[in-house]
Amino acid sequence: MRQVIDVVALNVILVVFLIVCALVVERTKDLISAVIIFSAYSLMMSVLWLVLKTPDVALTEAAIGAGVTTIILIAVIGRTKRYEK
Amino acid sequence: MKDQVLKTIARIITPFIQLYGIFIILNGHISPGGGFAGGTMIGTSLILYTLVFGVDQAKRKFSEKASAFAESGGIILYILIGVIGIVVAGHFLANKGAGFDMGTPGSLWSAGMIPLLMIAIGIKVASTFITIFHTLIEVKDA
Amino acid sequence: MKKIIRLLLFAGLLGVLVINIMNMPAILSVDAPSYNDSIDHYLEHGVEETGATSIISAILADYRSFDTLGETIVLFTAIIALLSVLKVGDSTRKEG
Amino acid sequence: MTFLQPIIDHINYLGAAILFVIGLATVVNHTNLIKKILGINIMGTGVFLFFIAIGNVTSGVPPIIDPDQPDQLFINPLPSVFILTGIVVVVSITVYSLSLVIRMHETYGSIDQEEIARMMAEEADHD
Repeated sequence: MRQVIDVVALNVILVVFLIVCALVVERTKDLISAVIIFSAYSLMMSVLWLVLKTPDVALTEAAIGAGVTTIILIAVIGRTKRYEK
Repeated sequence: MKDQVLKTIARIITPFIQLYGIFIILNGHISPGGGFAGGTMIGTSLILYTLVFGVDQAKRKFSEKASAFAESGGIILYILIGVIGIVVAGHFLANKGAGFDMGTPGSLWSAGMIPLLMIAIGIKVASTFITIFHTLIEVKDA
Repeated sequence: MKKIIRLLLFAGLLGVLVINIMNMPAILSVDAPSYNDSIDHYLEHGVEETGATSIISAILADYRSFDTLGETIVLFTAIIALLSVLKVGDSTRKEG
Repeated sequence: MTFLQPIIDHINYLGAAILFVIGLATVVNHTNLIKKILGINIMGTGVFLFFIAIGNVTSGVPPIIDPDQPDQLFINPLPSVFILTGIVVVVSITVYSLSLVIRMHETYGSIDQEEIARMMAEEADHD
């Protein structure tokens, strides 16, 4: 029983963290900072998917969302402009 | 880049990342993972190589021709495995009916065509990500 | 003014979503509507029909392998589009 | 604490809805094109979270069948397969839109939607 309560508490904490991360990405003017926070968001998302018992999606999200998407976005920001407005 | 520490560490760590990616691909039918996750890991190791050693040396290791070959080759391998199903069993992508070796469930050599399809997807995904990265960071002279 | 209207629209959308979500079943069991007959078939006969013990791989590469072929073609189309946007424009500029 | 219980029971669905609305607000409110792409990614992860939360079953295990333990309760494997497809589609969308952003920056020297629209209007006036 205690273990079930702990898993639910971890689930709630992770969802709150995700919402805070999404809001910070929405507010940040520096695009590099926004992308790094988005990478942390993806990593927390893959931890949440481990909590929800889908290890396949967690592996794929950790590799694609936190790895490749971040690198590609930073490469494009390096070629264009860094600051919004 | 001239950082010696970064170069040494990257040279040591790249084969291990690739080995782990191959492990994920080949164990896709008995454990979590599969072609997409493993292929992305291999692509990420090549991206690391590009970031440390520069685009020119990375293109010598993994040229555009090789990457074009791997991209089309992945899909063609997938379709060829499906066509074996048409020829032998009468419908596209047949597994058990097409006479693939099923093996004992739970061992590495089992599940017929599923590991072959995973290998095809892995080749395709790895070469796709490295091509995307090379194309996006290439600065033109014009 | 425009910003306030936008904010109200987003709040309305969130309200509609939350009202609908609160009517969904909270704790999902085997009786939930999403846990239907096809999934029972996959879980019971998956190992003997495909030989793979990981049911997700069995669905991905055997039962629904045509879907996966479409997915690889989506990736292929994305990279063709990328190359045609970034590489083809180059050669035309050099000629002109 | 009783009023919190329905929220905790639906926490994954609520999180998915809130993430979707935040992503939509990012796409609509910002004029920077890369910020819009980040918003599309956030919307995508919101939808994925909704699907995976539907597939979860209380006290279930991941669907990897062990012949030694026949009586296990497995989670719903079908949403996981759909989401594996969806992740790759979102990456494809991201890559293609980023290539369009690079092209616009080469042509107009800006990645802001309103500035680009103004320059396009000026070009149309010249013609």
